Amino acid sequence: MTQTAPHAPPSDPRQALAFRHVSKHFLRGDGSSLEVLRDVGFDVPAGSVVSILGPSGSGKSTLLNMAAGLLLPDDGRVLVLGHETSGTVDWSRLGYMFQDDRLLPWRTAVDNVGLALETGSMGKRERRERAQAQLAVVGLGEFGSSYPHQLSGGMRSRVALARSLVTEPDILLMDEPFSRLDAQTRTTMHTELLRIHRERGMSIVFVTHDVEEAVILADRIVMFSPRPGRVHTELSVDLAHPRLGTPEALTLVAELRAAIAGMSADWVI
Amino acid sequence: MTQTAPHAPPSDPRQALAFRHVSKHFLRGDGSSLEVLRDVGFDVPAGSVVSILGPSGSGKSTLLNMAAGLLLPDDGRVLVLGHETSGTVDWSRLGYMFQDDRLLPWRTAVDNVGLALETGSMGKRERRERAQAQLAVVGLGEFGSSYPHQLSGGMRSRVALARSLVTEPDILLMDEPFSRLDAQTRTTMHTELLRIHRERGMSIVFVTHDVEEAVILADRIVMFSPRPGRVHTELSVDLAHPRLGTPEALTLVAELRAAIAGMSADWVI
Amino acid sequence: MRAPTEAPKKTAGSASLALRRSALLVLLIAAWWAASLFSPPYVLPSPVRVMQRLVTLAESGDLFYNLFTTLWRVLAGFAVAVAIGVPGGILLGSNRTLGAFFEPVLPVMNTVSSAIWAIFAIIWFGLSPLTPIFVVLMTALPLIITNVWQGTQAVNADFVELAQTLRFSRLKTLVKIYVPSILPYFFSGARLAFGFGWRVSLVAETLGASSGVGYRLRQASDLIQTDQVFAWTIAQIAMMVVIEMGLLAPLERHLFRWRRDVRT
Amino acid sequence: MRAPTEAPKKTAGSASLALRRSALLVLLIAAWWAASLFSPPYVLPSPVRVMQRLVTLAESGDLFYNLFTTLWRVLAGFAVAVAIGVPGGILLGSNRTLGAFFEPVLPVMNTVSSAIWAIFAIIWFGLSPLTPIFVVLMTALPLIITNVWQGTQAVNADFVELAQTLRFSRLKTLVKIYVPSILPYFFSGARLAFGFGWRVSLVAETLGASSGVGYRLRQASDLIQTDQVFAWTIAQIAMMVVIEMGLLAPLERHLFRWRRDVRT
Amino acid sequence: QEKIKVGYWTSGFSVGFGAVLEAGKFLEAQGLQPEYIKFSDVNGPTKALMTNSIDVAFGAPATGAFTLGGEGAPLEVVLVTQIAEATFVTKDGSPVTSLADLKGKKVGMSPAGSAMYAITTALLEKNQGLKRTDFTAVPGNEGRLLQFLSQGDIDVAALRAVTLASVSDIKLKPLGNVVDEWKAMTKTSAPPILGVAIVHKTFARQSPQAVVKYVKAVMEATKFGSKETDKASAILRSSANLDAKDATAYARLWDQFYVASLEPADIATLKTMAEVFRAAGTIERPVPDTLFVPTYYEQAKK
Ligand SMILES: Nc1ncnc2c1ncn2[C@@H]1O[C@H](COP(=O)(O)OP(=O)(O)OP(=O)(O)O)[C@@H](O)[C@H]1O
Ligand SMILES: Nc1ncnc2c1ncn2[C@@H]1O[C@H](COP(=O)(O)OP(=O)(O)OP(=O)(O)O)[C@@H](O)[C@H]1O
Ligand SMILES: [Mg+2]
Ligand SMILES: [Mg+2]
Repeated sequence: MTQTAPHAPPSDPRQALAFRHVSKHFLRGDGSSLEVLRDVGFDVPAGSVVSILGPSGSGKSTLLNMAAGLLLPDDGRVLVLGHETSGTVDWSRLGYMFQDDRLLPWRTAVDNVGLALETGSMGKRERRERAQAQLAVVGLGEFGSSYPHQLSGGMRSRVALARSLVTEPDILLMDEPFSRLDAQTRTTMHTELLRIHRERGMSIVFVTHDVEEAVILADRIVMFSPRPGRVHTELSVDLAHPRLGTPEALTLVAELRAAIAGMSADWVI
Repeated sequence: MTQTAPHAPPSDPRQALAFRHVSKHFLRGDGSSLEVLRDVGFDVPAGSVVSILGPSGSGKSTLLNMAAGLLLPDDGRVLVLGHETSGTVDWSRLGYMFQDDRLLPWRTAVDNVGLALETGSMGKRERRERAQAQLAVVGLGEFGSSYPHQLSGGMRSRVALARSLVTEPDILLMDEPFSRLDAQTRTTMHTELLRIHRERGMSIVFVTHDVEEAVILADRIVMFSPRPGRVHTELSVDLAHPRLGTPEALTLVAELRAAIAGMSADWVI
Repeated sequence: MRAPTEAPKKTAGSASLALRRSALLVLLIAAWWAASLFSPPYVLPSPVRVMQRLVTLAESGDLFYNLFTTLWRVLAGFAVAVAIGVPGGILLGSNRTLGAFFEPVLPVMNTVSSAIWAIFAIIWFGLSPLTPIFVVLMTALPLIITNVWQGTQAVNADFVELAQTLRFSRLKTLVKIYVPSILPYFFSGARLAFGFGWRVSLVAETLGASSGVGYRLRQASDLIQTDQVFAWTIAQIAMMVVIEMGLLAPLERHLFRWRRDVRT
Repeated sequence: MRAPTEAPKKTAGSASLALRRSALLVLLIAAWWAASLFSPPYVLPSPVRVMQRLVTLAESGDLFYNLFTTLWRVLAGFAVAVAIGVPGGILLGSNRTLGAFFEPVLPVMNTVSSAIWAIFAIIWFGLSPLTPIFVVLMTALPLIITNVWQGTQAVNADFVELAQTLRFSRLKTLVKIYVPSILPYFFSGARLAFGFGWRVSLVAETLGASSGVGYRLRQASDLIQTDQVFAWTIAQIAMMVVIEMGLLAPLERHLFRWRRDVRT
Repeated sequence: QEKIKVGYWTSGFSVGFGAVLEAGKFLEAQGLQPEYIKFSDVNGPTKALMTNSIDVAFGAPATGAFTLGGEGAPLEVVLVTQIAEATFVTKDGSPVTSLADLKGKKVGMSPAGSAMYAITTALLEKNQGLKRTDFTAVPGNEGRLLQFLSQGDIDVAALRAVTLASVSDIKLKPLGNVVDEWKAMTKTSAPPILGVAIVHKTFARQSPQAVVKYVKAVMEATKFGSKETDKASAILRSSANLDAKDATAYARLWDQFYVASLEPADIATLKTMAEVFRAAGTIERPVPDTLFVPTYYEQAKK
């Protein structure tokens, strides 16, 4: 474990997010301690798309929770735009799509999306319009007035996606955003996300289990080892978009799959 | 729509499940009617593994809910072991893994698994032991005493998987059972599921978005068209296990992917 | 062919419901009437006699004047209790330090009988209309606080986290997450608070008030005018049923329309 | 370096809590004492005088005899109310037809003042110990039914479906899904029912009983023996706080240990 | 015109008198400008006086006045207004034939602690030799006691004359009368006292003349009630919310429970009662003689 200098200056603000020697323990149900993250460190340069790959339970969601300021590391530092999350951070520029959808059951789809806009002073009508437009982007234009229990699993996660996009955040944290979508819908969503990224240039961190998805979307891929989560491999993807189906992308996917399979010796589930 | 004979005899009991001209409507949030399933028909032969592929919102979960007796079709018949679900069915032989995990938040992981055994007269200690053993099978042996909120997303879906397996059902309905798992864990789960299937010979219906998964596991693949869900393609997979990485399997996956991409003209999300 | 499972079958159902309810009512009145034949009128007056008394009271204007006087007092106390109890309960439930600190205060408030509050009220407010209002307040408050507090503790932590990531202020989190979540708790609390508030306002009206249902009931009871006691009781009950069926139940149905039905 | 966020900081926290509570208590007593200096003893007796009275009552055995007499009556009525109210509330909440039918009955029960129940109790049970028990029952019952009913309606339909696919019997679904879900509702109901039950048992004890706290309180109040009124009130409150802190709060902490903390 | 805040209990033994006083405008006739504050708790007026919320009260239970007097509260008893009357009755055909038979029986009476309870138990002990433990005292208000009697829950009840007059469907047998027994016990002709008129000292200091006028008005109203039975009955019907039958009965029995005097004999009775109460533990402190102030009565009598 490293000691951080007591008066460390705010680090490079060109990094949208930075994890420095992050460690985290939890208590298990029986009271024993569980080491979840060990000395994790990597950067998310501003405007880049970083994908996190890693086995179930390796602390990926925990890491995103830290970036969102919901958890503090036991040890190490988490920096958002150069400021430590325990200090003053301009959180308003951050959007978080949780692993579960967290739709409020008492609000319709459009009102669930609109919820994210209720922080500011935007008028009710404009909120509704924007939420409705965002719903249309994720292909749910006709389901604005449905309650969550009237939607299918994939539809619910798209509502959550819309909610995280509607605020136009500068940093977008996404925890397995497309895992409940079929291939076709997923491809459409990828295209939409890349379009929005081109337009707005926000930084994106997303957790996925789909190597292909990581290759198609990410500028950089961080691979975690099993619990306690550590950075196992970090690589850049310097391919031109669109990558879907290109030979380079296919090769990279195959390489990564092989790498993961190779890791399986130390893969403990 | 077809008229079913008023006194139709129980159909072929060699079919674990049979869907005959099934249609279903729901009311949307704004009160308008939504056609979800239109004249769906296919069989699940006893002992076979059938995979359902289909776009988000095409009624796959609705279909499983009907098979589990939670919903009745508007029109058509759903037969479990030859008996209509609206009549007398031996439900005790059926296990259902929902799309969401539905873990009771007030029970630990092991007690959530044990819940499924509380229907019968099994003693408390034996229930616990079986539940614990089943948890170990899904790789969560150490997390028996954790509450659901102390588990990661992938771990929660594995607890739900264990709950659906622990009763040793004859018919197993699984709604995207592995979508929240990483590639490695998923492969392990596939192997386990195939082993159990070899041992017990139960019939399995599972919904997935992962074409590769369908090819690796299924004897038969049913592809749905977008809402209103209809059977678009039905095909048998006559490859020997294990299929992971075999050239035949890879070819089939590629073919299916192409087929889905080709369908995209009428794919409405 | 079956109708869509979700289609409303309301009209048929509610007609038969009304029928069954009227049947119950008729049955009850018949039982009462039969019982009254075997009891002296100062123990159990006959329904006819009570009806006559009710008509007399209505004609003299006494009935509505006293009912509304009491209703007004109850509503005033109830409103203050809601205004204090809802934010208070949420605060106690969402702030662990405060909650732990005030934990033992609630049973105290719960125990202190309304008669004692009435005495305090007289000392503090003298013989002003504040006295019965205060007594209603002190009865309704623990009901609302207890339920809201408990409801707040049952709020889904996931949703609170969501609000945090949306950078909601505390107030906004309360309004958008806590309030909708505790609504069912609030409803039982409010329903109880209103009922109990009504009851204690009757007690409070025996102190310093010279109008209101409580005052008249006590008087009738002390004078062994059993038919008047019954008449006032029935008038009250009718009013409560009207409030429940005409206001609370429809309001609840509207507010909880998002709920998925459990079919059993 | 920070300690693991989940580590319990109980010992330090609860010590300072006890300290703060004692501080509050001392403050309250000081305020009372100060106020008593400016009021005649028959309006506000000093804490010392009330303490002396409490000691006298305890020495004569009166204190515990009457406290336990009342406690026993309340517990009996409360137990019956739970035995009827919990299954009743669940039934009404989970069966839509029954629920709709009985919807208007509850506000009626809520409105009928305990004094009226007392009259009925006396007619039915005469001078038996059943009379105060019945009055407590009729007060506690609507509290428990209302809360349990509301709680039942808030049960997650997903879990009920899960129980259906596991082929649970109705009873099993009630026990394994409904009961744990309505537990927080039940707790506020039970807490209130106990408090209010206590209060009305005091009222009931002024009718036909010749022991119990209510009887003694009424007597003291009729004679304007303010110090006795205070002494009995304080004894009651102390008992309630002991029950709350010694029984209910720990029980709740145990039953709801599965809850995820919301950090605010 | 002087303002005066008058409190009374609009029920039980003071409702009839209050109605007559109010409707007959007796205070106005004395040149006072009254504001009536009504209580439906018997001790309501006393408690209100205690906090100086009202100036004067009538029909206040003597016991409460004694307790407060013992505590040194600034109150003055200026008139005796109600007689503690009650008749012991049993159901016709009961084996109980006289008060001496009460041994081991259930006797319904006012709750322990009340003035009536202290008086009746004292009487039973002194005149019949019945100790407190020789019978079971069952507390309850009059309606309840009547019901217990008809249900057979109790053997004997001490009931007021008005209550007895309103009962038609159960046959009751009188066993003895509290007023007579009291007179026999004290060997005087003064009846026991239930209610008194009290004033707050502050008010009495400020305007002693108003107190005199108040006492005078109460005396006048008492006289009116006993003489003009029909008019009183009409007032009771219209203002006190009584049935025609009850109102007539009430008015006819007026003299049996309403008085207005503070003669030396009355003061002596009050003092005797205070001693009886203290012996019974009903009150704890000695009652100072200064609590009883007959000067206003003396002036009003003139
Ligand atoms: N609040 C908590 N209390 C105790 N343990 C926790 C808590 N949250 C997470 N954990 C544990 O931390 C570990 C990592 O959890 P996390 O949710 O970060 O995993 P993950 O990498 O997101 O996995 P998945 O891919 O399955 O979602 C898990 O073993 C989990 O049991
Ligand atoms: N209870 C309901 N009320 C109204 N509409 C419903 C209800 N349940 C499902 N639907 C609708 O039915 C359609 C099909 O839902 P279903 O859950 O079966 O889809 P699915 O194929 O499982 O999709 P996914 O892959 O996203 O889970 C959706 O459009 C959904 O909105
Ligand atoms: Mg996760
Ligand atoms: Mg689905």
